[in-house]
Amino acid sequence: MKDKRMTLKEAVAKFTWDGCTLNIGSICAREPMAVAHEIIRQGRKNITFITDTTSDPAELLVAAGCFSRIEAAYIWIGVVGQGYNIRRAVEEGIPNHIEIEPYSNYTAGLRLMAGAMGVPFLPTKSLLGSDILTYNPKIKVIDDPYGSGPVALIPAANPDTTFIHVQRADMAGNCQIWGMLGNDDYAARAAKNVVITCEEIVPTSEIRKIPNMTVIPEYVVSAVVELPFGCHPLSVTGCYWMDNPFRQEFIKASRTREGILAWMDEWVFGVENHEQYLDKVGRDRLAKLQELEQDNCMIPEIIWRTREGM
Amino acid sequence: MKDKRMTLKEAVAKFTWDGCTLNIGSICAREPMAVAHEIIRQGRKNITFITDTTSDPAELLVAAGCFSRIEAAYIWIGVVGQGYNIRRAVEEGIPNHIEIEPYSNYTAGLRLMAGAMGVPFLPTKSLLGSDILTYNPKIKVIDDPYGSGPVALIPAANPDTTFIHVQRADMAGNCQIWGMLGNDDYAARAAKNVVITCEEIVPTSEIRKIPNMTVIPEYVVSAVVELPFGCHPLSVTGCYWMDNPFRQEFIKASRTREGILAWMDEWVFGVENHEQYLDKVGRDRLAKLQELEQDNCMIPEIIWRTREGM
Amino acid sequence: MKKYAEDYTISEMMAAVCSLQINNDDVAFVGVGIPLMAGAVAAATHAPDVIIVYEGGGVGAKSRRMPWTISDTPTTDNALAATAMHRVFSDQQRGFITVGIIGGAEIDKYGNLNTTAIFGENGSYHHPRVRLPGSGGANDIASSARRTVIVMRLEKGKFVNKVDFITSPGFLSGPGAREKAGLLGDGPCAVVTDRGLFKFDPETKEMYLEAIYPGMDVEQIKELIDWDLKVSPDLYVMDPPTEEQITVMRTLDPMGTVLGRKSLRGEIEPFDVYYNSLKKSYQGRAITL
Amino acid sequence: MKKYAEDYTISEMMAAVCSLQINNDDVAFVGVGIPLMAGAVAAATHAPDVIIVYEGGGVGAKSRRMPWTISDTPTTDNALAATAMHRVFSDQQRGFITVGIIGGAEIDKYGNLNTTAIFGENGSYHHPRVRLPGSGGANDIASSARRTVIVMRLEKGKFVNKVDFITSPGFLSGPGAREKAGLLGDGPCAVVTDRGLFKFDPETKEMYLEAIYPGMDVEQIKELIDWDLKVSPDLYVMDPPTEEQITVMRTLDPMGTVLGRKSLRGEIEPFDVYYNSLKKSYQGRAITL
Repeated sequence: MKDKRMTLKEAVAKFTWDGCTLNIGSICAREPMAVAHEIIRQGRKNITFITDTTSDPAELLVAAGCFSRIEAAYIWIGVVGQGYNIRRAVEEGIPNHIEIEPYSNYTAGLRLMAGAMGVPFLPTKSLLGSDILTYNPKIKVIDDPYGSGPVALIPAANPDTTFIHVQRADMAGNCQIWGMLGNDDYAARAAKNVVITCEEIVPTSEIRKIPNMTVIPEYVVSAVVELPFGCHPLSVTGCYWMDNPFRQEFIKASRTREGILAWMDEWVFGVENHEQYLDKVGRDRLAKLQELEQDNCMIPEIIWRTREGM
Repeated sequence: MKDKRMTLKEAVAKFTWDGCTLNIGSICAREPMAVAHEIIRQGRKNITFITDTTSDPAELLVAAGCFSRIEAAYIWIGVVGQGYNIRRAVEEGIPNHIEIEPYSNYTAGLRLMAGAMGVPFLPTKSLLGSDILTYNPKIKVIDDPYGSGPVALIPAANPDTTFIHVQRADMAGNCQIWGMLGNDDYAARAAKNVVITCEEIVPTSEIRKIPNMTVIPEYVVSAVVELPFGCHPLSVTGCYWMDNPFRQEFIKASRTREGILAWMDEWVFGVENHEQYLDKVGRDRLAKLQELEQDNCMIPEIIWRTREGM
Repeated sequence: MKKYAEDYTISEMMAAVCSLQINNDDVAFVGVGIPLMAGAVAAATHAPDVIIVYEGGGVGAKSRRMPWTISDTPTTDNALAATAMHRVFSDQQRGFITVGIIGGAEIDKYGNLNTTAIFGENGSYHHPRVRLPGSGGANDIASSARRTVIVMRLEKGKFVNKVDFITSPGFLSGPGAREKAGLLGDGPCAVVTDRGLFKFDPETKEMYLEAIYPGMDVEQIKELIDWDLKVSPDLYVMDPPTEEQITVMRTLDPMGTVLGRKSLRGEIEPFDVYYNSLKKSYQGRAITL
Repeated sequence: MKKYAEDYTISEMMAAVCSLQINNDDVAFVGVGIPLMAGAVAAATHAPDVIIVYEGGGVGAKSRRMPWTISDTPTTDNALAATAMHRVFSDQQRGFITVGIIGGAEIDKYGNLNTTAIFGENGSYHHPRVRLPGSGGANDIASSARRTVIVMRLEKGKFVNKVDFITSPGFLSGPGAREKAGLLGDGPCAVVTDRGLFKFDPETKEMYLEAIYPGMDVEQIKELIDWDLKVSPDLYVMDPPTEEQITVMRTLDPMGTVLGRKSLRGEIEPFDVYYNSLKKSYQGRAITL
């Protein structure tokens, strides 16, 4: 079995580059903020970001000037406020203008699904009659040869790299995910390089106890990074709940360009790595977030057995 | 929560009819032989059978003259012998000629997937250059508008009814499946009526312990039938292993038309229902099959917990 | 007998009205904000059997806590299923989702919604005056859910003759246009605002005023709308939220996170207040599985 | 040093030769019969890291028992993943499956396989002389696996100039034809028979004899083949199975279920013999997870 473990710094250095196409998996839960921090620390530019719906990590990467183009359905901060950074980029070109190729959540998923299935496109009855078609020239509407009328063809996407955060993986990259999956099953298979970040690396024997929970098999995975609390201030099912006061500070800072630059100086450039970031957030605070999640949901224990006790 | 429980007799009476299009889920493991027996006892005719790969149940339904047409990738008895009944029907018209519309396993799955997704077709690079295209006029080959060359379009299938056997379901039809899934996730969503047969009906609270294991949600399910050992002589992951000596007898009987008629008289018409069939097989024998499976695999216990012990 | 609340916010009234658009036998897709709350209230009051589906892949969760988005961790607490985003949208395209509830920023009389960008006078899609979040799943819901309910505030300049960008299709250009475009769902059936409830004429597909909230005025409403609004001959004044509905909302959302009681005022709660408030709200709400 | 077996069947030889077509870094799709055994032997001997994928959805199982089909319960014992059939075939179409191993009933010199029907003299697809099982997943494997290995017995009338029905594409009509048809995989790389091993000329795409089994005769082989068979100038005699390979096969398949030692003779084992034989084989094989 291959050992694909590396540090986040190594994985970002190896699997991202200026001008690459990038996906970061999941939405709100399991969206790895730590990955955004490291990409910013490594100063990547001109990235095309391919996703469905995205929240805090994308806002920060936009503010840092890493993106030149976003192909997505929804770019915003949910729950606690709005997307000041994406607004500033699109409306005022600060720090740089970003072109947005519009999709819906389903069709953003379908392009990853097509990419994952090895087909050039997938058909849908979404988008018909809308202006998403007007401003997305890639999507063709054809007359269904089977007679159902117009059908939109969503072309495949195969991003250079995707980062997907999961609860647990083994060192070869077999990943088990609890809670909603977003489009991660297909996002992993669509990308040319797949970096798994996870709360915990477990022995393969743990994975084998419940193979139906494996969403991503090792044969699609390039690297595995153990990254506990890698989604703070966002949440991970069964692990920790959202840190909304932290997010509110982030959004408050985002209201002005000066504010977000100062915020990045403190929280991104002011620390060397994720460990230092967590120390700065405070281990007590992280423990309380863990408690808030686990008051409601913990990853269950799987008692695997046979009659012979194999 | 809706109570969709009924007996197998009621479910077959309500959800099958002469001339219907029928699917029976899974392959070899979780292929519900008891459903075939009841359809035969109720004397259904002229059924179009839609599947991917099928084994013993289809052989028996062919022998009983229930089918007039099969749309499938593979119709045979695996492991222990060959498909004498399907051969007799196609080669000699005994008991009736059956027309077979050819597919491959993947494309048989894609038509159910298209049906399940509510789209008229799905594209693939399978089948190109083969005679499956020659003898399946439904499949159109188009030139990919995105430039990848020829692509085969597999039109959607929406069978009138599917029967899917699972390890456990609640009374509303939320189904959890262990082991390989075949195409059952999409087969359930493609069909107009879905009858779940299961080893055990469990309280919904059991389902809620591990929602990621739910393959089929209640909103696609029409009826739920508790049917322990419903796949004998085939296997169910974590429940019981194959009864190959029984299958060998079945195949031996299938070598001649007289043989299989006598076999049906004994094993299908000679019992009134599945309970009587199981008594006739022998409870000791069933317990041993259970043991053979569970020496290797049992459905794990899920210890669900929270810090607060909710 | 129903007891009506006396102290309630307009957001709570909107959530209450919206919740009543959900029936007990619905399979409901709910979007962020008031729709999320409407789903939670419906499930906790008049529609205990409703199956709430969240875009991230959560189906039929039963939680002591309120989802704040369509994909956070409560969306799968004790759920019937936890699956993928593409899966629940495929299920919708197949027809299994009976109602979808979505928000909007700009709407026209045919119920076409814009949540992508307000172009402004010399603006364009790529250089708009105001960039908005985009579709999210709203386009898919508006395209394929059997019926859709729209929730938005009635402000001047938002109920317009022509939206800058049709993010989510209503009846497009009028009768027959959805069918011609190839859309699967039946389109919008109601618009829940902060002043009244709107419905759509079955013949002309035009939005009309069906009912107003207590204390609201029809003429004021008409002034806020760019087109010549038709009013139902049977216009009525709606009931306020019930005490039960308000209790559910405030238990589930003690800090006003979803309905915006605090975030609108820009207050940041200290972490310990946040932690204690959530701990307390969990204790106050037992779930029977 | 390798110890070669002295007592082995020709099916065991075929399984051994076939297993050597699988490399340690392969992700391998194996079909029913000898391919199943070849996968199991490879994993237990020279290719411990190979990931065997079964069509039903099992990935990387580690079991004390032998799968008898591509979808029975051992295919997911202690597996790395247990998923859907469409999922593993999509993974193959995406290029993740490096080798596929399939059987056939009729083959031509370009490696096109027929497992659908032998038409016979006045027969046709709908009224054939012999109906066969059909493609199963073989067409998909032959279309999209990066390379394919074919396993079939060399009998007169089976290695033909033109197959009645191309179930699974080889090189179709010759050089360039797969690319023109739009197929993704590179096509067949070897044919394992009961007399020798065949490969395909990289230029002409024609099947040629690469090696023969101990005691086999080239002229006899040529007589069984309808076209003018080319023979490698470097033709060699292959080694018999090793003792290790044979031990693995007989432990995993004590009743000869997969390799047909008994079913070919039409014997039916009494249930208690079956039960005891399986119990014993489980005890004889400990798995380290």
